[in-house]
This record gives sequence, structure tokens and C-alpha cells, in this order.
Amino acid sequence: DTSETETCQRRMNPLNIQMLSKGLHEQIFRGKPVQYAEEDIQKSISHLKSHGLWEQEISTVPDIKLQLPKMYGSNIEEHFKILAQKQSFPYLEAANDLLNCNLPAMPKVWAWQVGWTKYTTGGEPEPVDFPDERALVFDVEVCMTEGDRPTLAVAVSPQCWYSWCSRRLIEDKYSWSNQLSLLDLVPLETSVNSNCVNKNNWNERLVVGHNVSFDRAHVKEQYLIKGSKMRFMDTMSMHMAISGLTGFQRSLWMASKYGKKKGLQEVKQHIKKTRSKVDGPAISSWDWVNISSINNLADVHALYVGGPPLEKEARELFVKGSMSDIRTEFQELMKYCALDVQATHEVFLEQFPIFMERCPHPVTLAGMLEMGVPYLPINQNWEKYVDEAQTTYEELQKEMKKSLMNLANNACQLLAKDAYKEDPWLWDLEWDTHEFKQKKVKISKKQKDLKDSVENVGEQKLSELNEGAGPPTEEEESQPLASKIYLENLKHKTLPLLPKRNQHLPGHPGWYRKLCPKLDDPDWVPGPVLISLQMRLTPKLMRLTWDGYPLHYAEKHGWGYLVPGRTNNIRDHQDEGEVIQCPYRAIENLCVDYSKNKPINLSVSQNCSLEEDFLLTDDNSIWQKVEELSRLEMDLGSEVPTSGVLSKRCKKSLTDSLPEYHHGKGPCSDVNISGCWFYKLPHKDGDNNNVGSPFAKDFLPKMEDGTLQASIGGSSATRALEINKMISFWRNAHKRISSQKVVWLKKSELPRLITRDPEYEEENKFGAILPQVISAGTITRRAVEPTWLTASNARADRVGSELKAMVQVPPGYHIIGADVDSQELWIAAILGEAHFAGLHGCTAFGWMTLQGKKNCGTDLHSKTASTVGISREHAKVFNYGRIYGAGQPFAERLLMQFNHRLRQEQAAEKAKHMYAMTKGIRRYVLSEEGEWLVEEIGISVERGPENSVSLKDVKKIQRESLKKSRRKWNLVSHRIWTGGTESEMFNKLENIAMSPLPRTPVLGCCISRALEPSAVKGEFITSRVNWVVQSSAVDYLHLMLVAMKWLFEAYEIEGRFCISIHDEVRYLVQSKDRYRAALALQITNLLTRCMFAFKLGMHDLPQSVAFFSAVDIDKCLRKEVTMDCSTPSNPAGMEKRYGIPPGQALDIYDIIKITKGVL
Amino acid sequence: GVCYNKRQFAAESAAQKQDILTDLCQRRHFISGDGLTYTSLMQGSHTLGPLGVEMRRSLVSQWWNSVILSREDVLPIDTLHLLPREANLSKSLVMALNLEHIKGHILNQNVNHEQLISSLQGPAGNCGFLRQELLYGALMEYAPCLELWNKKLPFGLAEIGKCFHSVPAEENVGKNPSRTGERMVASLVWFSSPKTSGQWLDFWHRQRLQWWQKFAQTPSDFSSSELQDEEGRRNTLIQYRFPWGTETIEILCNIGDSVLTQMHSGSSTKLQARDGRKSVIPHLMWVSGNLDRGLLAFLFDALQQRESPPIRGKGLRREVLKLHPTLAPVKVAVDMGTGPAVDLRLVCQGLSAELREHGMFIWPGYMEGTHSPMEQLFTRYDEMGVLFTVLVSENTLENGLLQLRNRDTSLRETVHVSKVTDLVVQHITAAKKL
Amino acid sequence: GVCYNKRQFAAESAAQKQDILTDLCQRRHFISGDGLTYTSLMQGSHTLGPLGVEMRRSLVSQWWNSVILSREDVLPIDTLHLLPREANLSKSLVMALNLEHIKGHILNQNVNHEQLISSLQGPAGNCGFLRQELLYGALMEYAPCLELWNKKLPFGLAEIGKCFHSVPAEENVGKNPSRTGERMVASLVWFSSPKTSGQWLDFWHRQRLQWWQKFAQTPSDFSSSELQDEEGRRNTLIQYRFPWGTETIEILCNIGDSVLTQMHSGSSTKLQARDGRKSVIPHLMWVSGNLDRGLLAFLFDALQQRESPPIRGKGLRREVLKLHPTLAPVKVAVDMGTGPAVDLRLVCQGLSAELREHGMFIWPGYMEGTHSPMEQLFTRYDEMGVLFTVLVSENTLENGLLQLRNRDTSLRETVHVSKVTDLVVQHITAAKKL
Repeated sequence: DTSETETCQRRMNPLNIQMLSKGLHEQIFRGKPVQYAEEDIQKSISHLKSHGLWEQEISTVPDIKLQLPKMYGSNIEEHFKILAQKQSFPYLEAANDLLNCNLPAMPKVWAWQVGWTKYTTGGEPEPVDFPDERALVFDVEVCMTEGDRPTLAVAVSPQCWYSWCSRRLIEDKYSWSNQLSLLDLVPLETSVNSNCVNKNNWNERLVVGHNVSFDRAHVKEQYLIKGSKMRFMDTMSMHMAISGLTGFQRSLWMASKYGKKKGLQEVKQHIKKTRSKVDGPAISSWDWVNISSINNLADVHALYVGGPPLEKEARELFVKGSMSDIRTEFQELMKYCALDVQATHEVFLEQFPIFMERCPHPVTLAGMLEMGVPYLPINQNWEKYVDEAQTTYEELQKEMKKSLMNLANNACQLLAKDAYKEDPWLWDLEWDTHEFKQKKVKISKKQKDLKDSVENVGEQKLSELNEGAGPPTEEEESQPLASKIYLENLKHKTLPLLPKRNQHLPGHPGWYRKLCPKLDDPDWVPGPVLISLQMRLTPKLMRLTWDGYPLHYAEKHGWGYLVPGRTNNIRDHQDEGEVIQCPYRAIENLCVDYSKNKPINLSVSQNCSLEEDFLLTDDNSIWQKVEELSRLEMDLGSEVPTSGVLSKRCKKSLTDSLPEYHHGKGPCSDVNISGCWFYKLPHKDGDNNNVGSPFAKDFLPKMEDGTLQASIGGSSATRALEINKMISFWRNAHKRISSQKVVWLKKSELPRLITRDPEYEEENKFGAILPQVISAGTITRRAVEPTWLTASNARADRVGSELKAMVQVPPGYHIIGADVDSQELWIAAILGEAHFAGLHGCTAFGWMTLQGKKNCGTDLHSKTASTVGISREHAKVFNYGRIYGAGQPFAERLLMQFNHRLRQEQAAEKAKHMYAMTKGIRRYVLSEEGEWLVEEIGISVERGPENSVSLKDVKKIQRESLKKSRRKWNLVSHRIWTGGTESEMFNKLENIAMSPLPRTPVLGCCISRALEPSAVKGEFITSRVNWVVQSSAVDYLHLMLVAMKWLFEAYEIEGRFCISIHDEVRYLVQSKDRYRAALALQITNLLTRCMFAFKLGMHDLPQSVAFFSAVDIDKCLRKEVTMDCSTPSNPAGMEKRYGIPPGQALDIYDIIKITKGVL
Repeated sequence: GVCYNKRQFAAESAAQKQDILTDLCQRRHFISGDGLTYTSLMQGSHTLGPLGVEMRRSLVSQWWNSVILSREDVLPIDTLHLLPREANLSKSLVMALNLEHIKGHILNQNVNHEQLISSLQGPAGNCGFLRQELLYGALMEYAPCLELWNKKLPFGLAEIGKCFHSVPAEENVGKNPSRTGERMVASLVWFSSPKTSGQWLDFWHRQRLQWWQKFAQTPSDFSSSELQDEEGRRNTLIQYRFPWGTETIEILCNIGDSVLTQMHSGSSTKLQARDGRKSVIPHLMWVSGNLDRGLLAFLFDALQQRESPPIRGKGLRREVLKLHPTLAPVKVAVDMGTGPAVDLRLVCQGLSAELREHGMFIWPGYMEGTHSPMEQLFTRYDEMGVLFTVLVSENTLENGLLQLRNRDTSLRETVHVSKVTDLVVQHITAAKKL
Repeated sequence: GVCYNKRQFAAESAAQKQDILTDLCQRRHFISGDGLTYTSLMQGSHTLGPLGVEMRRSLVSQWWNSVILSREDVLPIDTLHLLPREANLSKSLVMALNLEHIKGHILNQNVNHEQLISSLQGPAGNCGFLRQELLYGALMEYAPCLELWNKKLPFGLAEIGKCFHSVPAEENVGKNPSRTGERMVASLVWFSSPKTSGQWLDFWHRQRLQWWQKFAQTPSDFSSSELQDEEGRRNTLIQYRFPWGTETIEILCNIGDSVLTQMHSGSSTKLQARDGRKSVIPHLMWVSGNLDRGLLAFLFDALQQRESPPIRGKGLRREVLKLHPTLAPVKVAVDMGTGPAVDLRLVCQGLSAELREHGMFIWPGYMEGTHSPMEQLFTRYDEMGVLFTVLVSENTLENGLLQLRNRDTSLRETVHVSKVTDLVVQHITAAKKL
């Protein structure tokens, strides 16, 4: 029976890909039959065949029978449109109030009283509980020096102005509690004394502000677990969507507007780069500068509104001033705040219509409103975590210091007999010592007498000191000790010879003296406590070697190493002045020893660990890297990789004996050290860069594989490095983490659901953090927030990296959520498929994404790995990099970084091969002019897809045409990629990015004005191509948020949006509803993917991507429900230390079983 | 040539560190006795030499300072070594029997062997058992101390003393006649309200681990792990990574209130303590550390091999005990060079007395009378972990200047005779802050 | 009427002093346990309460300072509690037997009772005996320490530790299950050239008696006498006059070299020490003091009765323990009056921490929470021998002034909060010189 339903439900497309079950397809695509053109099918098959993917084994999954909720409209797009319109309607109405009004006149005098004051035109200022209009423009100011709590605020509605003052501002009381409670915050919906938990009649209201998430974090009601219906519209986010700048553009913009120094350098480099281009338009475009701005209110105001610039000086007082400063300047500061509010309103007036025009789909607005109210529940474990991480960090840092001090102390013994001169590392430290100084004073008579008397004492007691003497007699005992008298006399006699000032460590070498604090330092501690890992002598003290050669620092070239065997500068009488003498024999011995003991298979290890960056934050940092590199490169069209040639200075004049046994970055001839060549350590950004510290994280893998190693005091040096790695996360993050604004809720502020839960305990604390998310913070409209959105997952060797898992639900709640499986790959793939044949799985890239299997080696990463001969983990980095728009040079550099023994040529070869296989070969579609010339001159060219020709042929035509006429011909219409697994996909992406008005394919959002082709011409192409996929991913997220909100409301699932991190969404739901919420999330994914397919003209969806592979039901935030998140600061793990058991990860079948498919 | 190869060093040290240390500890009189093995060391079948005794005194006093003196809510106790049977936790008991009495007992009674045994153990035999832990004593003292403490929670009872344990016959090697090992145990029993006992366990866990780590060169060799015991209680172990493996040096456990109620059965009012306004029977948290093992741990932690600069092509390896300044048994050694012996001696004696007045243990090297070469002297002092060596020379008599050699850097500094004591005292005091 | 008659007081005190003190010691937790008699006290069948422990710590540390720290020629040792049979001097031995082992032994062997006993004692039984004295340990450590000391004479080996002794059955009263008494013994074994040994005995005799007298209110209650022992050796006894009679608290004796040569028979070269240029086998002088008895002696010495001024016609008699400032377990009690509790507490806490940093045991009276009448408080503190009581009041918050009450004068002085610590430290330091 089941197999029968299976067969009648099962649907396969002509490429043998399993599609949505019959029932689901009928419900979503409203029974429209799917038809394919035979030509498309054949085209696809031959393409797949050419990449060895046709008639590969495929897999199917059980079909799914599920009754979906009733959908609106006549198709899925209409459905989403209606949902979003419904959801955002009240807020649009409120926005309209603001758009259609003239603000009332600003009050001249501001009321000095606690709480809200309302100013009506003509009337007296009156205290009110809160502004109760449905639309407000709002701004909060915080006196930073007194802790992160609101000090004053101004709001304006279409009818009146409002001001708010905190208790702390008005009442100058001596001591205030340090903990932040709801009473400290700005109320916007409840009166101060009412019990806000009992409020039921929340209204849809809108608050507009610039960077409004900051203001929101100071609003009282936002911290309640059951969310209010107030939403926030951020003029900064809307600006980003309309006219945002990429990171690089921002510095260029600053440079052109304000001539900022750093930016200016980049500008110069940029100009140089664009000038050097031979092909393409030589004029670089700067038009975009005038239609965009950086994000702050003043610049945004200038861009949209214009007029006199905003005054921002008063801001300083809030940052640096004390509360009493603010009291003195109260009227001024209120006015400043009100002017900001007014400016924000002006910006909003201009901006909102543009935004609606450029992001026309209602889902975008509704999604952004939802994104604006994230909520992270926490409990008493938060404080425990911050404490523990900080203690662990401090302990580890102490330990690191101890081991470094040890190295420094031990190195001191080389001072004896000048042994340091024979040390391969320490020979060039400062070894000079200071002699102890004493005054020379003639001994006066008085003192001479004293001396005599002292000597007398000695004489007298001579007998007493004889060996074998018995005990002192009773009489002797009663007298003061002779030795004490003698000592006191001696002190008295010689003390005048002592200089007044204490000498700092006489007898110690110079480098050591510098590591020790002076004795008169109030915090004096003994030993070389000032040493740190970052110091230049530390790698030397650790006796680091690179492939067995001792490290050396050269002022001009940074860190490198010395290779012995050079003969041309030993005993060279003429050049003696220039040659630096070093213990080359000791270095030789060292290297001989090393090669003797060298393990055989130290050569390239395929599995050498990935660079940190790539493990820590997955795709995000890959993109950053790609973008960084793209600034230095030509555009992605450049065929010739910029080869990292050594600086000429380094190469020339080394005619003499080069070592045969070593090749590396060098040698550098201008480093003239006796008997040695100097080679540079390889730098991740190419050989022209100097390595500033061998402890930079790029070298971690080299330490792990033994290329770079410490060779003395083995354990202390290695341990120091280990610790450095362990504390890196917390060192960077602890300030941000410990300054997270935590608001604790009193028992009366918690819903009964919590306080009556059997797990509730009186002494536990419950509260929340509102992450200050800029809902569209980049040009791709991705959200930005410095702590939570960038936090990595817990890693066993990183202190404090269990951060996310500290978001923990109160009793009676669960967090449900899921990651969108391979979101970016799928979006890119489906774009390519739509472009190619309109079938799911029709391109090799798409097929691998849908059907590729790790164990058959047919998934994307395995395929790349086998093509290039690298590990799958590495291949993943290349694949993402490529999709983000990275060119061949990126791959080349990365290859060399993964394996520094690879020669440049080898790397280039490998990269070229990889790109040919994947992205394909560039070919050129001739323009009409070009075609005419081919015809006219009769050149024979080889034709490819779309009648394209190769670069060689283009050049041939060019040559031939030049013979005929001096006229400059425009030969090429456009360029395409051919022959690779991903060619079709890239053609589609470039197609969109290069179109006159690039829009995301699904929700039709425009690219920032600052990146439109008309403004930037051929610039910033990497960013623009990347935008297509990334911005579509944001559309994906917005669609999900809208669908989830609909299902929560329609089926009364008690819960709220919690946070979305990249391709992951999390909801806080009441435990009783958790499985229904999980089902809702699955349906949401199904509908969102269908919406994508629908908009790309493919009225069907592969079953394999229809649902999340798992929905996590958990009590905290973590990557996987079973992750224990043990770290050095949480060694016992989540369950033991924090009492959080593993959660459940349910796939669609589990969920249907539990819920019986009923929402 | 000099061998800087790390791998070789590491491989060697894993195997040899233990031998090197055992040898050094005997040679320099940290530990007394022959035929020491790691088993015998772990079992406490050895005595300490003078340096070991002095070092353990420091350890004991640091423990005392951190657990009792610097807190307001811990009382010191000192209980009997011989306990009734029910007081011991393990089955492997060590009885203490009066020889005369047992003789009389065995000879006079006409009983078979089983009866003999039970009568020996029974109240008639009146024998005591050597304590294995300090817990029982604290339980006994709970009621009177609660009264002294005005019935307020929380408070703790701390004790440091010898405990005894049976050693399995097959492991009883060496010359020790007894099958009983001895160890110095530092114990804290903490009485708190039931609802805060978990937090207190965390608190003390952190405190104790930090305490151990504070004195270590490689703090991370001290670590903690959790262990479920037979009764399902979660114990926290503080452990040290010895060359032969990880060993527990301190245990923390939450033992609830059952031991207390069982012991004082029937008189639960005596046990009631005040928690705010409520009256509760407290939960117990028990910390028990083996200071003898701790001592060994710190010795291993401090052992470093110093590779001397090669002299005539040969690199000498020397051992240094880089003990924390607080733990180093000998803070200063006072030695004299050649010159007018009587005068030099007087200076040395005076300096030594001055330093002693600050409670430091001083090594009177100048008394030895034989002049060993300087380097030999330093090698010996480094092995003893001597922080500073004062060298009084003929020069000192002229200008008051002497040489102060630092163990850690092996460098000598010229110091005026009037500054030595201050400098050393300051060094040791400030080192605690590190 | 008030009775100031001294003779009456004396007559009464002879009989009652003992009871009063025993009662006080239990009430104020110097000593723990019920049913204390002078026999049980002398036999060491009791444990100490927190105040007793703290006081004995002071005593131990004073002994240590005077015998080891302030000298250059005494080394500290610490030896095993379980010794082989030959190590014990008295016949009344306490065996330590592993219960499991003895069971196996008795059950498996088919022997008669005599055989059983001898096999238990013999090397096969492998049993140890609890040490009765510390002499044996010092003899064992002699050879290694001689080496450490570069073979030079004279030098001493000192140890403080528990020793055990059998208690005659008829005297074994009370609840202690064992017939074994425990005591804290401080021992010094002095090795000197035979020709100076007599002088050294005199020297140490003088030293030791002075030491005991130094801390006493009535030094003459500590006295010395001579005693010939069975082997004809002249022993010197240091004694205290307890209410029930004179008891020995420390013994000094010259025991020649025989014990040493007997013990290390056959290896006399190992025993040879340098006396000047000669090589000799040293003579031994042995000092052994019972610190538990010493503690009792000082308690009796410190007990004074203070007749309060008559209130409503009734003269109250109160006890004060006028312990020497060095020995008083609690140096300062910190209490607070009525007023803003949180602020007062903070001051008390701060002050208490400051005092603790100087190594003093502080009584945190302010933590008790209940406000007892002042006089009641002082009565209690006087019985505890508390040197000073600090009273923080509402006034202190205003002007920083507090009351400092002196145990000995029972007067209160107004002191600024910043001066308290210095004042107390100075008082205690200066008292040592008295």
C-alpha cells in the first residue's frame, strides 16, 4: 500500500531528478503540468555527459504527503505578496502619517522632569506615560561614562513633540544600583507603574530612527518575552539598500570627500590599477561618489535632503562628558537630540518613496521589519560564562607570560663567556651590560677609625668562631651578636659610597633590562614581566626554525630565515664593514643536525589543517578575503594572473653561489650576513609583503605541520603558541561580549508560563539581550551586527567561544531553528539552470548540488578536490571563493598558502586547470562590427557556443583589421564563459550584474545606486557579481520570515523571531508548540524554494531541497543540537556545567510523525 | 655540537624526567630513603628530607592562608588520628592494637579464629582504626563548632593532618616495614544551605584550582576533571600531569546531608542551622587534598633542564628547580669567597641573621668551610631551588658591595650589603602577585 | 558582700580552678568533647576545638622559630608515624595492622595462638608500630642530613609531630574507643662533639626553660628538676605546677652515642662527622616536649578570675584568660553596634580583612547577626582570651572613630579606623620582647 502511494506520488524529471511529490506539487503550483522542450532535455544530457555526470547513480527519498495550509492568490508569488501586504499594512499606514505631515514646531524650552513630557502647540508641556500615536520618529541619547542606560530621548509624532528624561539625570542621587532593570529604560507602550506583563492590547505602531536598533535596545517593552507589535524602520538600513557602499567604496568615498589619509592611498592605488588596463574603457568612473554616502546621519541627510550640514559637536558630550556636564547643557543637548529627530524625519520623507520604488516587493519591507526585532533570552548562566571565560583567559595569559619569562631568564646564561656569540638566534640581540657604579670617596679619618673598630670586633670574636666550639656561655648570650654589630658598622661605613639613584639591573644584558620594570615602579614584580609574544625578540628566544633554518629579522624585509653555505662574504676584507658577522658555523651545525633527524614524510601533507579564517566563520570570511584580493587584482576577466614576482632588488646581483638545496622567497641580496643567505618567510598576500610576526594566525598551520617550530625549551615555547591560539577569540571579543547590554527581568515581569513552570527557580535570573542588528547593513542587504552575527561556533581550543550557547531559554520555552542547506550554492545553481535549459539539474554544477554524493565523488567539493588534487576541505574554500567571484589569482595564492613548497608556476598551472574545469574558458561574442570584419577580411575563426570566438581569434581579427585601417574597431559585443561545469551559472550572474538595472531575480530588488553600471562602469565587478547571489539569499530570508509570521499567526503558535545569522533562522517558542513550529519552519522552506523556482520560470522543485535536512529543537543557540560546546572555559560542556541536555534535530519525516502533519 | 633539537629532547624527557627528579630529590634531600619508585612516591612510603619538610611547610602555610586565614568563615580543627571503625570510609582498614593487650586477648580466650577476629574488632577489643580521611573528624566537630558559630550558615571546618591508607601487598616495595602508607591531607568541609551547595562547589573548585596553578611554572599541567562515584555523586578531581600519567591531588565533592544525619541520628535538632530565617540541615561540600602529592607535583613542575653554553665544544645539561619563590625551601644561600675569614664570616653571619628575622630559611653555605668552585656551588644550589645566592668577598669589606646571584637568570648582580634583605623580601612578596 | 579575701580564694581555687578551666575550655571551644578529667587531659584522649587549635598553632610556630628558624644549625625533618618494632622504646606498643590482611593471616594459617602472635609481629606480618617518640626518626635521618650538612658538627634535627602511647586499661575512660593516647611532641636531637655535649645540654636547658617562661603570667610555675633514669643517664625535666600537682612538659637528656651506633651498626664511617679536623661519632642530646600539655599549662597559667564591681549588691565573678599576646588564638574580635547594617558591615569586613593580612586570626563577631548586650559579649571574649575588641558604631561612619577594648584592662579607647591595625600589630610584636 505504501509503495503504491509512493509510486503514485513519485515524480521524476527527464534528467532523473526526483521532484516534489504529486500532492505537494498540486497544492503549490496549482496543478499546472510541467512541460519540457525536447531540445532543452537533449542539450542538458549532452552537457552532463561531457562532465561525466550522466547516468550516474541517483538516489531518491520517500515521498511526502502533507496537507499544506490554504494559500492565497492564484499562484505562489501572489500568495507571498498578499501575506506581506497584510503584515506590513498597519506599518505602512503609520509611515504614511509621517510622510503626509508637517512636523509641529519644536519646543523652545524642554521640560526638566522625569519621564515623558508632551508638548502640544499652544498648550503647556504635560507629563504623559508615553507618546501614544501610532507613528514616531525617535532618538535616544546615552551618557556613555555612566553606563549603557538611556539618559534622555526625544520623539516626534505628526501631532506633537515629546521629551524623556531619566531618573538619574534629574535626581542627583549618590548611589544607584548597577544592574539594569526595566525601570531604567524608556517606556513607549506602558506606563511606569503598570504591570506590563498583563498588557494584552498591543497595537501595531511604528518607530522611525537612524540606526534605530540602538534606540530599540533602550526601549522598555522590547525586553518582555512576549513581544509587542511595535516595529522599527531604520533610515540607515534603507539608505544601504538604496545607495549603500561596499567597504572599499566607503574608504574611497571618505578620501574623495574628506581626503582621509588612508583612503587616499587606496584611491591612488585604485587609479593606478585602472589606468594600467589595456583593454576596456580606460576611464574609471567616479560618478557613484555623488549619489551615495557613508552611513552616519549627517552624511545621509546631506545626500537625501541637502541644505546646511547637521551639527554633531554635542555628540561628544554624550561620549565623554559626565552626567553633571549633561545637566549643565541640558537645553542644548535636548535641542541637539530633537534636531536629529527632525533630520531623521526629513531623510525619511525623501528616502521612503525611493526605497519602495527600488525594493518594490512587499516581502522586502515586511522581512526587514521582522529582522528589526531580534531577541536573545539569557539567564544566570550568562554571568557565569563571562566570569569563567575572563578568569580562564587571565590564567592562560599568565601562563603564557610565565613561559615567555622562562625563556628570557634562561637565555641570560649565554652571557657567561660570551656564549651568545655562538648562538644561531641570539647573536644579534643587545648583549651589553652596565657596570655597577659607585662613588669614589676618600676615606676620612673618622671612617678609618670606624674601620679599625670594626676590625677590632673581628679580632675579639675570633675564638668564638673557631670550629668545633661549644655553645655560647650565658654571659655571651646576653650580649648583642658580634656579627650584627660588625654588619651594621660595615653598612654605615660604606653606604655613603652608594649613588643616590638605584641602577636598573646592572650586570644584565640590554635586551633583558628592557623587559624588566624598574624597582621604583609601584606595580613592580620581579623578572622580565614586560615580555610579550608580539615582541621582536620572542621568536628568537623560542629558537624558531623554518624547515630547520633559524629565523632572523631584517629591518627591510621583516621575518625570514638564514640559510648557511654562503661563501662569498666570509673573510671578505674589502666589504667587512657591510657584512654582519654571525655564527654561521653554529647555524651550519644546526641545519646538519636538523636534516639528520628530519622525519621522512615532512613533505607536503595533504591534510594539513586549514587556515583559521576558513574554519571559524565559514563563508563570511571567505567573501571578505575575496573582496580584499579583488581590490588588488584586475577584474575577474583578467586572463593573466598577476604573478607575485620577487622584488627586483632581491633578485639581482646574486650571481654568486646560490644554495642548491633550498628554494624559497629570496635570497635577499641586500641582507649581508656572513656565511648565510637571508630568505623571507612567505606572506599570505604575496611576496612583496613583509612578515611582521611569525605568530600571525596564517602561520598556525605551518606550526602544526612542523615547518615552523620552536627548538629549545621545547615545551614552554610550544605552550606559549598554543595559549596564544586559545585566547585569541576572547582577547578580541571580550570587550564586546562583556559590554552586551543585559536587562534582567523581575519575577513580576515574567509571564506566569515561566514562573509556574516546575523548572522555575526563584534564585535564577532571567533576562534578555537585544542585539543591535542593522537589518540591512551591507550592499547585499545582509544584516550586520558585531558580536552575534560574526560569532564562530564553539571550538575546543578557544576560550569563550561557547558564546552563542549562552543564549538559553527560560523554563517553558524552546528555540527552534534551521540552517538553509547550501543556500548560496543552490541559488547560484538554480540561476544557472534557469539560464541554460530551465530544468532542475540541467547544468553540471546544478546536478552536483542536487544529486552529487560525497561517497561517489560526484558532489561539488569532491569533484574539485579530485580535479586539482587537493583535500575536500580545501576544495570547499576554492568553490565558495569562486562563487563569490574570486579569480584565478586568488586560487593561486591560496594554493601556495596551503602548501608553501609549491612553486609559483606549479600553483599557476593548478589554478588554471581548476578554473578551466569549473568556470570555463572565456570566449568572445563578436559585435556586428566584428562579424562584419570577419566576413569582409575573410579571417577563418573557430566558432563555439553562441557563435563565440577565442581570445586568440579576437587578436587575429584585431591585427588583420589594423592592417586595413587605422580606425579603432569595437570588435567584441560581450564575453561569455564556456566549457566549464559552472560556465552557465557565471554567464547568468554576469548577465544580471552587467545589465543596465541589476535586480534580484526573485524579489526584484535593485542593486545600490552606487553600484549600478551607469555609475561605476566596469568597476567593482567582483562585488557586483557577488551581490546577485548574496542579495538573493537575503530575499530568501525575507520570504522565510514572512511565511513564518503568517503560519505563527494563522495557527496560533506562541513564539517570536529570535535571530537570523546568515543562512540560519531561530525562533523562541513555547515548549507546547515546538513541534508545530518545527513543521511551520519546514513548510516555510518549501514555499520559499518554490517561490524561487517559480520566479525563475521553473514550476517545479526537486524533492531533495524542499525541506530542511533538520530542524533543531533546543534550549540554547548552537550549531548542532548535540554539540557540547566544550572549550577551555567550559571544559565540562553544556550539559554538565549549564544543565542543558542535547536537543532534538528532526527531519521532515520525524516532524510529520510527531505532528501527524497537522499545524 | 649543541643539540637544539626539540623532538629528541621531548622524547628523552618523557622517559627520563622521572628518574632525573627522583635522583635529584634524594641527592638534595627533598626526599629521604632509597629505592624510590613512582609507586612508592605516590603511596607515601617515604619521608621528606629537610628541604622537603621546609617546602611542605610553605605549602601547608599557603593552604592555611588561602583557606582559613584569608576567609572569615572557616574554623581550624584538629582531630584524633585513631577513630572508631564506623568513621572510616574504605574497607581496607588499618587497626591500631595495643600489643600487650592483643597478646592477652589471644592467649586468654579459648576461641576459634573467626571469633578472635570479631572480638578484636568489636567494642571489647577496643581497638581504634587509623584515620583514612579527615571527614569524620569534621563531622564530629560540626555540632560544637556550629554552636560557636552561632548556628549561622555557611561555614567551613578545615584541618591539615596525617592520614593513613593500606597499600596493596604486591605494591609494598622498599624498606618500609608497614603495609600502610602515610600522607599529609588538607581538608575543608563546607556546610552550606542545600540550595547554594552547587554554587559553593563551583566556587571552591575555581578557588582550589587557581590555588594550585598559582605556584606552578606550567599551570595547565594542573587541571580538573569530573568523576561520578559509586554513589552517583559528581566529584571534581584536581589533577597533575606527572611524567607517568595524570594523578589526582585533590578531590572536591558534594556529599549532601546524609553523612551528617546518619552520624548524629536521632538528634537532628542539634544539626539545625540558620539559613536566613529558615532552619535547615546543611549540605556538605568536601575538599580533600593530598599535600604530599602536591609537593611532588610542584617538584616535577619546577624541574627544568638548563642547557649550558657549550664549553670546549661540550654542552653540559644541568638541572634547575624553578620552584615558586613562595615554595622554594631555601630562599637565600650565604657564601663567602677567599679573604680574611673571620671578617667575612661575621658579615655572612650578620646577613644570615638579618634574613632569618624575616622568617626565611637561609642556607649558611659559609659555614661549610670548604671552598668549592663557584660553578659547582651554583649547580648544587640550582638543584636545591635556592632563589638567591649571596656572595660575600674581600671586596665587600672594602665597599660594602656583594654579588647576588639569581637562580632564574643565573646572572649576578652587584648589590650593597644594606639592600640585600629588602631586595629579597620584595622579590618574594611581589612574586605572589604574578 | 564582695569577698576580697585572698586566702579564701586560694583555698577555693586549688579545688575549683581545675573545674572552672575545664568548663571554660569546653564552653569556649578550646577543647572538644565531654567528660574531661585531668587524667583524660593528661593522656591526650581529647581533641582541640578551633580556639585550641589556633593556640597550639601559635605554640608550635614559636617553638619552630626559636629552635629552627632563628638558628643556623638546626634542620627540620618529618618522619613516618609507623615504625618497625625496634624503633620504639617502651614495651607497650601499638601495632598498626591492615584489617584485611590480619583476617587473611589468621584465617589461613593453621597455627596456635602463640605462633599467631609472633607471626603477626615478625617481618612476615609486616606490621608497623605507631611511634611513641620522635627520636627514632631523627636517628634515621642523621646520616643523610650529616651529608647535607657537609659532615660538620654540631647540628640538630628538629621535628614536631603526633606521637602515640598506650593508656592503661583502667584509666581509659570516656568515649574514646582506643586505648591509645595521642600527643603533639616537639623534639630536637642535637649532635655535637663528645667533648662539648655537656655544655650543650646546659645551653639547651637554659634555652628551653626560658622559652616556656617567656609566655607565662607566672613564670615561676615553670621549673626544672633533674632525674636519673634507669640507664643512669641524667635527665632534665621541665615541669609545670598544675592545680593537681606538678607534671613534666619537656624532657632533656644526654644519650651519648650508643643509640646511633647500635642502629647503624656496621657502618660507622657513615656516622663519622667532622669536629674541627678530627673525625668523631657525635654525642646526642635530646629535647622532647609535649606541646599538648604545654598548651594546658599555659591555659591554667592564663586563667584569672575577675571580680566585677557589684551590680545591685551582687558581685559577679568572671573568668579571663590572660593568654600571652603571642599565644592568644583570637587577637581581635570585630563587632558592630546598631545602625545602618550594610554600611557598618562593610567597615567591619574591611577592617577584618586588613587585620587578617597580617596573619592574625580575627573573630568576625559582626557576622553573628544577633545583638547581644555589650557586657555579655565582653565576658565571652574574655573567656576566649581575645586581646582586643573593635566596636564599629554608627559614629564610625561619621568620623571614622571606633572603640578598641583591651582584654587586660577591660577599658575602651577611642581610635581612628586607620590606626587600628598598626596599633594591634605593634602591641603583639612588642609583647614578644617582654
